[in-house]
Amino acid sequence: MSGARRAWMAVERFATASLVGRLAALAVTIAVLVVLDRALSRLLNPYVFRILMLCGINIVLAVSLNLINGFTGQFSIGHAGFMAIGGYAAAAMTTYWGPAALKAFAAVGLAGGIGTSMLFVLALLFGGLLAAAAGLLVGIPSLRLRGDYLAIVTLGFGEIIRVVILNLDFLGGARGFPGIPRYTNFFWVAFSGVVVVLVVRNLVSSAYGLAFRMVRDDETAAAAMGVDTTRFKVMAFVIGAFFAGIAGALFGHYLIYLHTNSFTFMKSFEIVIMVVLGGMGSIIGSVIAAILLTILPELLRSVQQYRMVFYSALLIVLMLTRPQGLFGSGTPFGLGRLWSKRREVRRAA
Amino acid sequence: MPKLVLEDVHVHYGGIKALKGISLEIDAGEIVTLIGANGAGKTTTLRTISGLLRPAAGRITFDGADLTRLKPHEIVAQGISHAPEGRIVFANLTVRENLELGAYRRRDRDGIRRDLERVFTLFPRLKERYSQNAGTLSGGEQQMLAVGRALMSSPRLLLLDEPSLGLAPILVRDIFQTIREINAQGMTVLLVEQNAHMALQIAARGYVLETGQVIHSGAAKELASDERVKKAYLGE
Amino acid sequence: MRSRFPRLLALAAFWLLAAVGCQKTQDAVPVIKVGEFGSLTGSTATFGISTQRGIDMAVEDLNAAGGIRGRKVQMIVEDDQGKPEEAATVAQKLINQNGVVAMLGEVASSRSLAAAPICQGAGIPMITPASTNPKVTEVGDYIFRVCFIDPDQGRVVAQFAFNTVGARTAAILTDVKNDYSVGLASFFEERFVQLGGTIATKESYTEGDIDFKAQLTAIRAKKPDVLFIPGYYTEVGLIGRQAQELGLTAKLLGCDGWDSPKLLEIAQGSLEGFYFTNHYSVSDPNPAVRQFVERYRELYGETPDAMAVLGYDAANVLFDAMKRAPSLQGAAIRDAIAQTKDFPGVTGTITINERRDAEKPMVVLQVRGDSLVVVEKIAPA
Amino acid sequence: MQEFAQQLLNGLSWGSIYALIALGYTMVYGVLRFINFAHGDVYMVGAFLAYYIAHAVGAGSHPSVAAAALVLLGSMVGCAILGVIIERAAYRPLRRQPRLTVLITAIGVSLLLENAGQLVFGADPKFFPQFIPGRNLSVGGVVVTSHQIVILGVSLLLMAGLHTFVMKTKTGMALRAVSFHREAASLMGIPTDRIISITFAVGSALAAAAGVLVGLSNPKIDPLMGLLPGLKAFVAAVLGGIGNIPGAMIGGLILGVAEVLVSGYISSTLRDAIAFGILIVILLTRPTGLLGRGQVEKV
Amino acid sequence: MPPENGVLLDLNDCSIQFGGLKAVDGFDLRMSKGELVGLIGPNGAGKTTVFNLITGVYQPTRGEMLLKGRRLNGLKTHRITALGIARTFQNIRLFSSLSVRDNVRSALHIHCSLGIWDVVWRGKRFAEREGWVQGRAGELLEIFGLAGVANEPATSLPYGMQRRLEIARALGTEPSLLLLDEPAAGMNPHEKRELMQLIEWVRERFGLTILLIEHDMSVVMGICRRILVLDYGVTIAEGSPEEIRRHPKVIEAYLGEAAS
Repeated sequence: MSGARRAWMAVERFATASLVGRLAALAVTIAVLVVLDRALSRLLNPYVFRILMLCGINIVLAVSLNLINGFTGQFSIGHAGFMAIGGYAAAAMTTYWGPAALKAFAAVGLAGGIGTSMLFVLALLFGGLLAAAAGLLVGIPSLRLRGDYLAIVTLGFGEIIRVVILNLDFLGGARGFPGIPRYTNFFWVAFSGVVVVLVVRNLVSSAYGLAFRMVRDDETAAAAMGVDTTRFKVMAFVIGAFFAGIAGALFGHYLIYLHTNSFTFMKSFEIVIMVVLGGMGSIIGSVIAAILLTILPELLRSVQQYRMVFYSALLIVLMLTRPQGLFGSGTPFGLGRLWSKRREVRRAA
Repeated sequence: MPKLVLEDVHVHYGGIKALKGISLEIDAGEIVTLIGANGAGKTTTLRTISGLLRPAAGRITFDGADLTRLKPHEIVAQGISHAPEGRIVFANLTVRENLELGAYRRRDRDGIRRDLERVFTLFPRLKERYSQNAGTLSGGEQQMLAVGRALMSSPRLLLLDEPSLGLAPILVRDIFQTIREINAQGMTVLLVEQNAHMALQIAARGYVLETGQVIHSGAAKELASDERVKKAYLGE
Repeated sequence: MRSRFPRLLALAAFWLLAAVGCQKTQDAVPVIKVGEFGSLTGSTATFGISTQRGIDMAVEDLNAAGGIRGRKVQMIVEDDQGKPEEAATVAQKLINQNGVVAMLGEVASSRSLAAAPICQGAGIPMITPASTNPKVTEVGDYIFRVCFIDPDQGRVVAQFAFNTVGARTAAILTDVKNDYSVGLASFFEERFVQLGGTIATKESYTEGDIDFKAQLTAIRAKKPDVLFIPGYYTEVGLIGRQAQELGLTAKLLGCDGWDSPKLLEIAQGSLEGFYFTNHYSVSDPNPAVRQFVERYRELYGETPDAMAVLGYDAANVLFDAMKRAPSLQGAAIRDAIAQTKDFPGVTGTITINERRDAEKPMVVLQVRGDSLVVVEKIAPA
Repeated sequence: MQEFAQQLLNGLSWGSIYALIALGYTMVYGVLRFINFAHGDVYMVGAFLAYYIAHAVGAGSHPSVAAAALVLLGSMVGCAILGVIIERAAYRPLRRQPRLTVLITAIGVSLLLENAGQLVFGADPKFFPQFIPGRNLSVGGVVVTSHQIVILGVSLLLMAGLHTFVMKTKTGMALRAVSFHREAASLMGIPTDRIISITFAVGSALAAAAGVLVGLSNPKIDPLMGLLPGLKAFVAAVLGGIGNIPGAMIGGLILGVAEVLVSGYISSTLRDAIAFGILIVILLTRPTGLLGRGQVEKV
Repeated sequence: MPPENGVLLDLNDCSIQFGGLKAVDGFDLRMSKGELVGLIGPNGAGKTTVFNLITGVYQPTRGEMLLKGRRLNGLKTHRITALGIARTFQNIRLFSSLSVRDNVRSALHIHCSLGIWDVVWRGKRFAEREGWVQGRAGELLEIFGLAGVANEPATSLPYGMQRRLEIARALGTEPSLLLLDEPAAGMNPHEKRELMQLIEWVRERFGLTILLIEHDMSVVMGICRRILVLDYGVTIAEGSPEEIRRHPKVIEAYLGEAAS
């Protein structure tokens, strides 16, 4: 374990040491992911592959929400709203401007795969940025509200976003938005997953980004340490929303059809459940919970109509037996807390 | 025969050991005081007696009955009443309702009326404010209400947590005078006070707590003249 | 000790389920697997359930008659909970996990639109019983439907309103979250205005609403000749009653979404004399219809609604094509479905046109007491 | 004017349903400080219980006041028991956990009730029997239905009853004490756990009543019917000042009227948005709600 | 009165009301550089409120607050911290989910002067600042004898150590003025003696000016040259420990009549 850890740290040091190292790391990551992309999409059963993709998208959602809920201690249950904005914005971009953009790219020699990749990157960023703008808007109430109140406001924002989209004709309204090009592949999902995990980790582990966790633990004390709590709360919302937007864009370009029914508050709940089940403030927890909760309903298909009953019952049982989530809180990366409760119990006895 | 007995009581809050083996005894009819700095475990001791906290180890008995596993409302039924720190009167209820709640477990209407009269004799101010919301009372009046309310359950042991907290000096004297009166009527009192001077003046015996342990105990007079106690808690 | 037991229990339950799920049944003659997905739970489950019942009956018929070239057909049904992304996932599962050779799709166009690209991509033909959005079959050459499409029905209702009812002003009450309703409303409006009528007001509601008094009060103030409600019976029944309570004078007009035995039960006489278009009439003396309705009542204790009939027809069109197809390869079945011509369905004679939509007659029904009476029959355009 | 009066009436009868549900939210929030997300589903169960009871006693075919009262009471009692069971099984073990944890559990309970409901009751909607005949009364062009009168009457009666219970009885007094400070209340000898159970019972019974009344006037019930009204009722509770009983009533009525006016005069697409719009505005300008009192945070 | 030019903190007629209650009324305080002033008074007298005013948690309803001549009124807490005021809290407010080391690092946040991009990108600038923070945190942990427990969760430390950590954390922001709110609460005499030495020592070593709220007379009297007594939001006495000990008002309001 420690050997692997040391090796990883060495790799990381190399990767961050210089621009060359960084580019090398990037190149290796891309190469690995491209190979995986080719291999997995061929080797895996398309159904299994689809679940894998959904896991990836859910990871992006859960980890980004964890920044808001877990690390910064804000309480948002409107993540599906940000996801919707990102999804629709990106879809509108590739659908309406895509052909023109591709032509323009081709004109400067960026034809084929490179052109579409460029377009998709732009669409992802566009979706992310619009969602981030909405995050800014939603983040502002967080300055005045906390806890349940903030939760219900974010939920309300999510619903309002849905109603607005429903009324926008160029986004298809109630009929949905069909005909989105299928740009999402394993590479983009995995890449986004890697990026969101790295970004959140880099943020919360640095002395500067410690501020997120300080705000969560004790806002007054954080301010007394010189943390601009306003800024960090809003920042958490903006960054969280940005990645939710990206997840939405990936989702839309995978399903190649968008409908507001995919972004109800039940979707938001699902993401919150992933974060809480994984453990607030645990990145690895969010990742594992996202995978678990994506696969679980699929496994439960064998019990047919009992499936959602099982799912909800299991959720309750899990919360009752492990209320702090699978990975507790506090350590963003460690697995150490997995069994902490049992140890504590033993010590107390 | 001693009324309340704590034997080697340990209490943990989360990971912190708040009480590390407190043992004390209170005899019927006496005032006993717990003194010590903030965080020494005085309030924790009271909260453990009244069942708000559960000891990790040790035993609490009252007139021979084991209290250790009882819930707060069951302990009230045993005859122990606790006026908590910070008063905590029900601000959204009237003075009358606050006092009635004090007698929540009782069914003897006549007895309740008698006790109400007794409280009004002790605190005439409360009678004047009978139908006001408790939240509109001044700090001193709220303290009176808290003590009066605690008396309404007709307890055999009264736990008082910092009754002088935040009160003007003149009111502090009044409160202590009242405690003395209540005691003179036969009530056993366990008093937690930061104002060690006053506490040791009215108490028969005292325990000095420090970081969750009893470090001194004895007659109040002796403690008041103890050099270490003087230095640490009496500002001399 | 206290915390461990429930966890173990959950774990045990989990593995048990997983084990059950992995079991496979094996028969001597391999069955032909056909997939079906629909909303068996969720807010539109009633339609999914009806469809499934209709399909079940068709499968029963087929297997009783010896199946397809001696092989029985097994339907594998998945619930999409009314979510588009779930529809896509279950379609993928049915194709790749269960190996279905063809698919019967969703009622709601939004779910069909989400799942259609997967069927198209995998080369598995899909027939949707009731998705009326024209975009559904535009997804690709493997996607078919056995119902008419929104523009046709919207136009028919508008013409009926203008010509037969003699309406000059109309109000529309749309279910905004329902693609079907929004689509019909816009085609109705287009045609009605084209004919020279005016739209007095457009109001809306949302699927699942139960109180429509606000909208109806607003409509009442405009005094339109007719009120067109392109919605599902679940809401229409309530709307009818509340309209009557409020003393609305406009004649109510509807579409195939109204068709359900429960409509009149909910409406409590409030829809008396009003009209809606449909695929068929329950009281049609045609023996095929009579037989279907009788059997359905016997099996499920109620009169079939439009979705049940369409499910039955969709399955039969598919099975007919499978029988005709030279093999059970996707492309073969696709070609066979595309060649469907004058297929005698319960909802009329079905011909699949070059847009892969069904061409078939439409009826206008009028509510008269406890029964629905055919007042007009419109042949395919 | 006539139209406006009609809309106002529509809004009031619709709002009193919200008010009844909101009361349960506000009471539970008062004693436990958490949003019982499953409350809307209790309302759903209430409607279904009434449906089955009504069929069992034949209230649909032979309408009578006695049968109607039986349906209402039966459903209220059933839901009171359900509420107590939910609290015992799912919330009580988590008393000392962060509120977020309890909230997630509440969402779990909500999902469980919805999914179990779809399994037990069937996923397709059921149609409530008419055990009170529908009659219309026209007052200057404003139509008043017998159902509206029943809704307004029963909910006013229940609210008055609740008010008396909370303000005049010993248990009500204990309830107020528990919601002010649970620990201090336990020091009075109040069995706080039992009071919390009673709160859940009463709140759930009111939700059941709302379910019955809704079924009566808008007779379509399905297992997901509690989802949105539940949320809206929470908004109503916040609007009135959460934890405040008269506030919940007023909040419910205001929300009902606002929704009806918005869908009547602007567009019903904005109906759901308006609820949340009001919520956001209220929370930002007056977070304690219309009747709530603020609490100063101690540093 | 200390000389005008050496004034670090200058509070003039500061008042604040909560509802109708005057929590602090007409509070004046001038502290010169390097001073260690004690603030005592009964519970609820308004001592902590004074701290909350200085640190911008509350805004005064009247009066002016100056640090090195710069107005503090209207500034938010984090700005005031940046200007050089740090505090500890009455009931220790460590970041409970952070380790001891991270609690110290949390105070160094203010010196990071990084943008979000630097942190995400982890470039040269980041490495440089983060390296500095690591070093500085290590130093502080070392100085305060916390190096051995650096990776423990902060709230698992014994009480006395938590207090020490809180002071170490406050010093991480590199203040010129340190506000200590009842640092000796919950300490045994031995720990108190250590604390007194620690306070004296950090004042020397970091060139600090300290304002101290304390209940424990032995501590206040032991280290403060000047003491203010607050009662009901009003300063009722000011002077040397000796003067305070004998001041009749103080005896009545606070020390108790038996002091005679």
